Amino acid sequence: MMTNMSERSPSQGAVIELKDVEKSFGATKVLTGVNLSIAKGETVVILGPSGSGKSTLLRTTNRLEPIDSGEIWYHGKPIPREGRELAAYRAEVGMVFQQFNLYPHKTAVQNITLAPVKRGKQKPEEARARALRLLADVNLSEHANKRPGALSGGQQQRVAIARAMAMDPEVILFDEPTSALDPEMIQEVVHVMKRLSADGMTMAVVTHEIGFARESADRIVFMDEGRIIEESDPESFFTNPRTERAQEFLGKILNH
Amino acid sequence: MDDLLKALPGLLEGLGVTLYLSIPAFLLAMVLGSMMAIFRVSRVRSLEVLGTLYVEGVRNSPLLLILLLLVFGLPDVGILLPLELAVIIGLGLYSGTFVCEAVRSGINGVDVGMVEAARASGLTTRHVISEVLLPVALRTMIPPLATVFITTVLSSALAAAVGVTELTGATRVYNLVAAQPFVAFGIAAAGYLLINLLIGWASAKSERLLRFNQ
Amino acid sequence: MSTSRIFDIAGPRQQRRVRIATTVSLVALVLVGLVVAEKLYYEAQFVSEKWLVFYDLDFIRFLLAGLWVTLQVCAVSLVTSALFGILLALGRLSSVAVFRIPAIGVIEFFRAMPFLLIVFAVMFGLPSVGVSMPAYWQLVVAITVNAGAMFAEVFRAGILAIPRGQREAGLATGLPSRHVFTSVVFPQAVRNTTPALMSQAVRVIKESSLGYIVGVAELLNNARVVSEFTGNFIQAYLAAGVLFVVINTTVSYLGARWADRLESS
Amino acid sequence: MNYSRRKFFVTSSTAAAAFVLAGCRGINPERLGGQADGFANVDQSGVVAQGPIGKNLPSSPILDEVRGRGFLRCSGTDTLPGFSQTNPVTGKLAGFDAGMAELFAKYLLGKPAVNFVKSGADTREAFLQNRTVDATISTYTITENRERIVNFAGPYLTVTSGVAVQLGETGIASSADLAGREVAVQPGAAEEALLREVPNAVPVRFEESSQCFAALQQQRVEAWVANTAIITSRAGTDSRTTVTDIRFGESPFGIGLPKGDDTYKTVATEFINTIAEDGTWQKLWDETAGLVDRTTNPEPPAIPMGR
Repeated sequence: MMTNMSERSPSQGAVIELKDVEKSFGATKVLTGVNLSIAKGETVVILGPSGSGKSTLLRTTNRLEPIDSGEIWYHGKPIPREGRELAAYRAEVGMVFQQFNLYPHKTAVQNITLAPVKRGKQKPEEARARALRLLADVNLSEHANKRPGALSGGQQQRVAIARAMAMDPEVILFDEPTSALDPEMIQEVVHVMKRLSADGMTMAVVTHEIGFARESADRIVFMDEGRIIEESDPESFFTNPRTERAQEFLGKILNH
Repeated sequence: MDDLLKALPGLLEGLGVTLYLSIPAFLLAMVLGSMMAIFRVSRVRSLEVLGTLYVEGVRNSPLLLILLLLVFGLPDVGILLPLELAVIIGLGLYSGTFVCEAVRSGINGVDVGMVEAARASGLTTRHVISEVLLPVALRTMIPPLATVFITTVLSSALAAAVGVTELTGATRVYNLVAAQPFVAFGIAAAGYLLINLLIGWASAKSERLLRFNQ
Repeated sequence: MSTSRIFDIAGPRQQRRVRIATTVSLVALVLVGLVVAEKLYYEAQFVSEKWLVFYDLDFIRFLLAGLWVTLQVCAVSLVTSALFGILLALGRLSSVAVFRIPAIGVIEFFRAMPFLLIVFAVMFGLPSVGVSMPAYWQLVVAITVNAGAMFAEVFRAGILAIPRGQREAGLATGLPSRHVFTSVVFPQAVRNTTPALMSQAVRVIKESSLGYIVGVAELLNNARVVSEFTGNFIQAYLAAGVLFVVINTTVSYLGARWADRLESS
Repeated sequence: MNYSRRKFFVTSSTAAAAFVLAGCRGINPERLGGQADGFANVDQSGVVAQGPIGKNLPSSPILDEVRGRGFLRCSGTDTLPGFSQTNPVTGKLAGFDAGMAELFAKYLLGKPAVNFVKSGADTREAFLQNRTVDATISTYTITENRERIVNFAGPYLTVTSGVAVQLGETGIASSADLAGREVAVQPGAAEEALLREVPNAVPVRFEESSQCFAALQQQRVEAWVANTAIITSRAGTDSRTTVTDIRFGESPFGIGLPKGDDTYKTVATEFINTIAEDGTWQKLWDETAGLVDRTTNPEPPAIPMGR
């Protein structure tokens, strides 16, 4: 169990590290004493029943939700709380959402180039060329100039992944990237994620895609009621879960 | 036919005055309403309260009362505005509350997830607002703002009650002289319908031009 | 609530900035208030007899009598315009062109007319073609045609918002189509549209102020009588303004409460 | 930040300056006082209580209808000081025209039962023509055009129009000087009188005499034309305006009656002559319009029978 970890100092090589993170929405406690560290190149899959705090965990990592107490470190330093520093941090931590959240008034390419250009990281032509390469990587070259409204869910999510990649992030956070997709589109997205993982991208993924977790995860983190209650490699987690809650959860998910 | 010809010059002049009042009033309302909407989402408590007081106070008062205060009340504290200007300011103040609500609900109606995605991608607040929030919100604001414009034109009729002879006032004057209610009110109705249709058409057109899915 | 999700939660620097902006704007507001007060003082608007409409019982009673008439006009007009609005809405939703087309015409026409023009038409137009009525009814008729057209659109939206399934479920249980409408669709539509109707009520209350022009002894009219009598425009109209704002914010508040209750139930 | 600080500085120094100035100027004494005192004394009820009751009145369609109904429907205005103004303290209509209406009702019915209907200049004829009212007593000028569509009894009072201007105005010495100038008027008798006298004056119409007066005070217009009683009541007591000596356009006010019932008109004429002869008319003037306009002393009317 994850007790008595609070005295631990920033681990060597950890990209992101959460320490004793607590978070409540009103009277509801959503994160309790969460400790987690993600190493460079690692793919961490976070599993757990709905309402267990997985999404909130990701969102606090990007400071879309501020935390009540505890600390979040990025490369051994606390993450910034506001302003340009926060924006700069977020540029290094990509995020992909369940609802894709593309900008409806911009084309696929413009969605991808907006942040790099506005952050002054890339020149417009340069950004566009790179965006086209990224779109080719996710098999969407012919849709480059379409707006999100003209794309299917699977295509939108792949654009969203390309958008996250455009900033050359250190880490990408995936918040249930396939939950809003029709079944036939899930694989095209999972395929892209698997490739990213294989290429050595550091990833934290909240998902119910057991196939992806088995094949690509370096580590499984299991959450329940706002706590991390189990942390192990995929092989042992799926064949031999230690906690009752995890067994229950896997029973439900695998029989389904 | 003869009646019509006699009625037209005065009524057309009235129509001109109606536009002369309502167009600047709408522009003023846009500026004032947007400013107050920003106040109301600014998180600066005192400005929020100011915005709320403005909207609740002005929106809940009859426009006629506001015009009476501006036209006949203000001079009592030493501020004398030309009649038309006082009406334009009153109309702008009044319509500004509706602009404020349209802008506010336009902003609040923006998909939160999209704004979060923009923030998460490393854009600064300024760019989130200028590149994502406003462009999307503005599109949803076009129809309600067009409605506010139409309301402004219709409300400008109350200028007739404080001494400015615009279209409605001209209609009354003509009917007083000629006692031809069908001619007088018919022409006025046609004038207002025309303005309505024009604004509605412009709104639909611009909305179509800015539609997302093409 | 939603605005706080649009922008980042303020960090300490942002919070400090907000505090400074609050202080600066408060000081600015207070100073503006003082300048206004100075102006009023210089123009001798603070002399107590100018404000007697705020404290002299006779004047207060006279204004409250006006308020009472305002409320009466509104109550009557709300009923008549609701009836007229339902009629128009049903006409517009009807599949029979003979009902639908005139209803659309009437709704769109009156929505496009300034309220004062309607008042003038009822006041000056109708009498010269032989139709005249007491001022009270002139006002009610003008409000009814104007607000009725607005109500019609509210009702129509309310009826269209009822999920198809509701109607189909009603028909499936064997109710005749007419009964499905009266006992399934219509009650829900009324319930759903109540908040929108409350904001229309505010509109009606404001429109009733044109009793000033028609000569109905409602609130604004009585404020005018007071201002004529005393020569104090600002104070008389401010007093009426306060009463209008109190009444209208109360109605809006009740409407919002109702909407919340509908949402949570 | 920088901007806010500068704004703060500018605002605060403006306010401070304003206070220093205020200290030097003190209260502007000219703005003190109201007109309420003068208007509050206008009350015709004493006169009406002693008013005459018509004897042996004949029968006619309208007279029978009024008797059957038990009250007189009479149109007028409610904001004309001295003539017909609602007193917010008592809630009652007070003034010369209001008193005339009550006296007329008492003459016809034995009691001053009047149902007041507000009408504007635009609607007076219509109200009489379609019988919304039985009579109009509302500074209603008798003109030939109107006599074609309504009956008039009277004149019961003849006034002249006066001109009020801002204090110090020297360019307006005769009515001809109003040509091309913006002149505040109320639609109706005053506007008609002005345009008869000076066809190319520019009328700026306001609903109320107080608004005309305010427009003059506030220099929105260069002059205000209305009957002398009204002009004097407001502009005569104000320190920023003055009533000129210009008089023009006799306006004979009559009781407007529906066309077609000449017996009714005869009774109304007899009524006017009766109150003129028994002194009621003079008392009514003294208790109402005479209180707000002490400069005019109109003669009681004597209407030749058959007019």
